[in-house]
Amino acid sequence: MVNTKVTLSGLTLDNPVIPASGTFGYGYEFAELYDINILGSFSFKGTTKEPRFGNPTPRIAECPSGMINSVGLQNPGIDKVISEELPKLRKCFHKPVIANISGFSVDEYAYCCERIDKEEQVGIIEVNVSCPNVHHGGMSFGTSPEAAAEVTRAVKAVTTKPVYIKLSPNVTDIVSIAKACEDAGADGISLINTMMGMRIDLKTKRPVIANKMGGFSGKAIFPIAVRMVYQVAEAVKVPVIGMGGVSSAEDVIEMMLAGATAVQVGAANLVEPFACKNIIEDLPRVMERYGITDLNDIIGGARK
Amino acid sequence: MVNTKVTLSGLTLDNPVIPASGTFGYGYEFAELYDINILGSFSFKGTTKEPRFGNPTPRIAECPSGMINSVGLQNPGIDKVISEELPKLRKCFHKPVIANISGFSVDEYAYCCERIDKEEQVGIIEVNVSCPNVHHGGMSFGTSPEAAAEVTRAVKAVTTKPVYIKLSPNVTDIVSIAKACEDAGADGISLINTMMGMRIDLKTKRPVIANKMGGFSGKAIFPIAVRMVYQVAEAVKVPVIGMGGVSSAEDVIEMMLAGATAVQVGAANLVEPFACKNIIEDLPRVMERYGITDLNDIIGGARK
Amino acid sequence: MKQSIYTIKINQHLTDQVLKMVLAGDTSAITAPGQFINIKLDGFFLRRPISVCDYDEKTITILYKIVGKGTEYLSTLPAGKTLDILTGLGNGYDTAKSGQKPLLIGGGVGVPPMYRLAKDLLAEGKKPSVILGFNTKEEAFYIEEFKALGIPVHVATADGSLGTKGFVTDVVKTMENYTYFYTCGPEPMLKALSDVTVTSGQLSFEERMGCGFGACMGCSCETKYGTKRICKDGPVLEKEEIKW
Amino acid sequence: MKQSIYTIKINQHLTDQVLKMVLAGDTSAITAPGQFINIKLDGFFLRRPISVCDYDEKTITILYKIVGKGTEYLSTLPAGKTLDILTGLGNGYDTAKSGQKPLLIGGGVGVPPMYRLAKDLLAEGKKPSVILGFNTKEEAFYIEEFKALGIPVHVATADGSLGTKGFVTDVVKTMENYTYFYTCGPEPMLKALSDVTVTSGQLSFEERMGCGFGACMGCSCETKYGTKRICKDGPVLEKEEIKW
Repeated sequence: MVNTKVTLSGLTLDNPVIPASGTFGYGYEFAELYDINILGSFSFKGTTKEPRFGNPTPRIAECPSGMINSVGLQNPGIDKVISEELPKLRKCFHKPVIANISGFSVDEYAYCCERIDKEEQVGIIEVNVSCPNVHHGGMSFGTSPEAAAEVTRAVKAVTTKPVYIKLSPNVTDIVSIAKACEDAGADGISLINTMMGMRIDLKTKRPVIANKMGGFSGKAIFPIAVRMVYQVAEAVKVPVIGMGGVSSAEDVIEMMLAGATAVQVGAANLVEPFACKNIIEDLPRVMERYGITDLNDIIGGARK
Repeated sequence: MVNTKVTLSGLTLDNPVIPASGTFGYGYEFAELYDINILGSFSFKGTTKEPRFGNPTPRIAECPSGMINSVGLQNPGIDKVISEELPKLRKCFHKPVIANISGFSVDEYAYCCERIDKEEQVGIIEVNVSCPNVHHGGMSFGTSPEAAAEVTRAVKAVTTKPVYIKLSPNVTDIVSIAKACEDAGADGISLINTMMGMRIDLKTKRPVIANKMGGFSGKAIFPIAVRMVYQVAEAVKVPVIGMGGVSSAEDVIEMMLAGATAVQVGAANLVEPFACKNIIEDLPRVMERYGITDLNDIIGGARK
Repeated sequence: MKQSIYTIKINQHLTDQVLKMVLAGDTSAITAPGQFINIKLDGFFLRRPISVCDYDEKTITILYKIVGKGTEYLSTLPAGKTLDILTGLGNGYDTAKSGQKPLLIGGGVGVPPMYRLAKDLLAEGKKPSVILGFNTKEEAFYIEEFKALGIPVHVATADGSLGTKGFVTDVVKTMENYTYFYTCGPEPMLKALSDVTVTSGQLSFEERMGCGFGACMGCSCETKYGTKRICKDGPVLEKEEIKW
Repeated sequence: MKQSIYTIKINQHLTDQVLKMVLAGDTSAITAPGQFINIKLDGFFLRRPISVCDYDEKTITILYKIVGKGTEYLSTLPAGKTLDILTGLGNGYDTAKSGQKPLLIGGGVGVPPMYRLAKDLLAEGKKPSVILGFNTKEEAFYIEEFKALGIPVHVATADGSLGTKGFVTDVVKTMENYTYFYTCGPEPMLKALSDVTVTSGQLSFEERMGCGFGACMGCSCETKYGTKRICKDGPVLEKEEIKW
C-alpha cells in the first residue's frame, strides 16, 4: 500500500493531481465523464472582476507535442462565479477547490481575492500574475519581482486563506520573482504558466491565432517546467505546485522529484478527457515500479 | 522555376538553409554523407579562445519532440580551429562559412573574433552571447541588453566582416536585447539559442544530465522560436537568421514568414543526418505548393 | 460524449481531396444529426473534429477533406487500423422545428451532415429537399447517395460544370414554400443564406477547437443569447441568435 | 555509415527483459564486430543505439534489453514493421591485435557483440574463449549459441544460479596464457577487467548519445591520447588509452 496524500499549506489532498485552471472549466463537463471527487483538488477557470468574452477567434493552434491557446481569460466575472458557478460546482465536487484569480490592476486582484476568500468551498487562492498590467503599459505583473510582490502583498492584506502565486515562465530569472512573492507573504508558488508562442499558416501566410501570439502548453514544455520547478523549489521555503506538460503518472513523479508538492495537469485534459483519472489510477502502480511508498519522500528528491 | 537565393549583409546564399552551430561539427562527418556544398552556408562548432572538453557526461537527454544537450562548448580552441579545422574544411566546403564564436569575457570574444575575421573562408561571424560572463557572477551576456551590446561593440571594433549576435531565448524581453545589439553595430541577429531545460531519471531519481540542466532544442521549441523571430524581425532593421526546431521545408517557410532572411537547422541534423539535404531538395516543391516563386517575397510576410 | 476505440473498415477517396471513412465501434453516444466526432491521430497533439455523415448501431460514416497535415495523415490509414475517438460531440440539428417541407443546404465539406439529417427527417414523415453546393463537378460528391433517399436534390457549382451555375443561394432564391432550413458550410455561405432565406433555420458553424467538448473555451462565439461554445453549445446555432 | 529502411523479421523474448530482433535490409555499411546501429522510433526524438550481435549479406541481428520507454516500445513491434536505421556506426573491435588465444568477456547487455567477434576470430583461424556474465540464471541468454561455435564458454552469475558464482573477473583470474582480451559491459566491470587482465585489450563503452555518428559531441570522453567521441572514435577503446 502506497501513500499518495500530500499537504499544501495545511490542506491535505488525497493525491497531488490537480487539473490546471482553464482546462477544466468549473468542473461539470468532466463531472459528466467521471466522479471528479477522485481529484486531489482542481483549479477553476481564471476569474476576473468583470465578465470577459476573451480574445477573438481563432484562439487555438496545433504544435509539435503541444498547442497554443489565446482564450484570453473568458469568464463570467466574479459575481456570477460566486452566485452561479460555485453553487453548481458544490453539487459535483465536495472537496476544497483552488480559486484561480486574474486581474489587470492591483486593486482588481485584491477585490476579487477578498470576495472569493469568503467562499467556504475555496481551499487555496491561486493568483495568476501573467496578465498585462494596464497601469504599466501592459507589461505582465509576472515579469517583474516588484510588480509580482505588490500583487502578493495586496492580496494577502485582504485574505485569510493560503495564497499561491502562479508565475509566468517567460522571464529571465524565475527565481528572483518567486522569492519576491515569498518575501511578500505568498503561501506557495504555482508554476509554470504557458510559454508565449506563435504559429503561422502557410496557406494564409498569417498567424494562425487571431491575436498573433498565445500561450504554448503541452508535453513540449515539460522540460522547461521541470527546470523552473527545480530552480524555484530550491530557492523558496513555501510549497510549490508544479505544472507544464504533465500528462502521465511518470510526469507527476518527475515534477515532484524536481520539488513540487502537488502537480497540475493542463493541456492533457483537452486531448485526453480522462487524463487526470488515468493518472490517479496509474500513480500507485508507477510508484511501486520505482520503489516509492510515500510521495512525500520524493518531493525535491532530485536535489538531494 | 522558383528562386531560393537570399542575401545576408551582402553575402548571397543559394538557399536559406544553414546547419546550426554545434550540430554539424566542422563539416566533415556530413561531407562523408553528401556534398555539403548544396548548403546555403553552415555555422561551425562554437569556438573559444582556449581548447575545451566541455561538461561532464551524460550530456544528452530525451524529451518529447526534442532533446537536451549540455556539451558545454567542447572545441579545440581558436588556434587549432584556424590551423587545422579550417584547412580541412576548405577541402569539402567551398562557400563562405559562418564562424560561431563564444567567450567568457568581452576580451575573449574580441580576441577570437579578431583572429577569425582574418580567415578568408569566413563570410559571417556569429557571436554566441548565451555563455556565462565570468566577470559578472556567470550571468549570461545574452540576458542583459547592456552586456550583449558591450560584446557587440567590442567585436565590431576589431572586425571587418558582418557580425551577427546569436541571442538566448531565456529572457523576459528578447526585443530589447536585439535592439541593443543593433544599436551597438550588429549587422544581424541570430535566434533562438536553446531553452534551459531539465529531465529527471525516475530510476536514479537524479537529473539525467550530469550538469543538471542543459539546452533544450528540437521541434518542441519551434513555436517559441517563431514567436521570438517575429518579435525581433518586427523591431530591428538588420537581417534575422531564424532557428529553433526547424526540421522541414515547411518550417523554413514559416520562419521566413515570421521575418527570417535565412534559417538554421539544428537538432534535426542529429536524428536525421540528411535533414538539411532533404529540406533543400523539398523547398522548391513546397514553395510551389504554397504559391511562392521567390523566397525574398515572403520574408516577414506574416507581419504585413 | 464517449471515448472509445474504433476500427477503420473503409477509407477511400470520393474525389481528389475528399475521402469516405467507415468506422466500426460504439455509436451509442450519438444523439442527433449534425454532431461531430474528435479523432486522435499519432504524431498530432490536438484531436481532429469531423462531422458525422451517417451512423447505425455498429458503424459511423464520415466524409472528410484533406485540408492539412492531420487529415492528410488520416487519408493514408489502412482498413483494420484502430483509432481513439470521442463521439457524440456538439448539439446537432433539432428536427422538431423543421415543419413539413424543410430545406437542407450543404456546401463543400458542409454536405456530409445533411445526409443523416435528411434520413431522420424522412423517418419522421417529412419531405426534405436538399441543395448541394460545390466549386466544380470534379469536387462534387455524394449526389447519388442523396438521390437514393428519394428526395429532390439540387446541385450548384461555382463554375457551372454541374447543375446550376452559381452558389447555393441562387438555388434557394428559386425555392418556394419551404417551411424551415438547415445548413452547414463555409461561413460566407451561411451568412448569405441567413439573408436570402425566408424562414427561420439552423446553421452549423466551424471553428478551430481545442478540446471539442466544452472545456477550453477555445471556440467561443458571441450570440444574441450570450456567449456560446461552438463545440458544446453548437456547432448548430439558430438563425435568430447569430450575430454576424 | 548508411541510412536505410529495414524490415523486422523476428522480435522475440530471450529472457523477461532481453529480446532478439532480426532485421532485413542493407548491411553493407557494417565493417567490424562491435559496431552499433541507431534506430528511429515513432514518438521518440532521439534514435536508440544498439550493438550488433551478428549480420550477413541480408540481415542484422541485435539482442536488446528493455531499459526505458524506447526499448519498451521496440519490444512491442511486430514482424513486418519497417524501421529507419543508421548502420555501420562506431569503430568496432580490431581483430588483428588478438593473438592466437584471445579472451572475450561479455557482461549482460555487453554479451551480444562478443558473438560476431568470436565468429570473426574463428574465421581468422584463432582460438577465442568466451566468458559470459549475468546476474542470475533467469537473466542469462545466448549461452547455447556461443557453445554452438565450438569454443570454450565460461559463465558467471552474481547469485551462482548458473556457472561460477561471482563476477566475470573471478573467472578471468583463473584463465591462463590468453594473448589478448575483448570486452563489453557495464563500466564497473570494464574497470575491474582492466585491473585483473594480464594482457592488453579492447573495451567497449556505453554513453548517452545524441546523434551516434560524431556530430554533436554528446558522448565525448577524455583518453590519454586526447578527447574521443564514444559514438565515432569508439565505442571500443584500448586498455592503454583509458583514463579511469
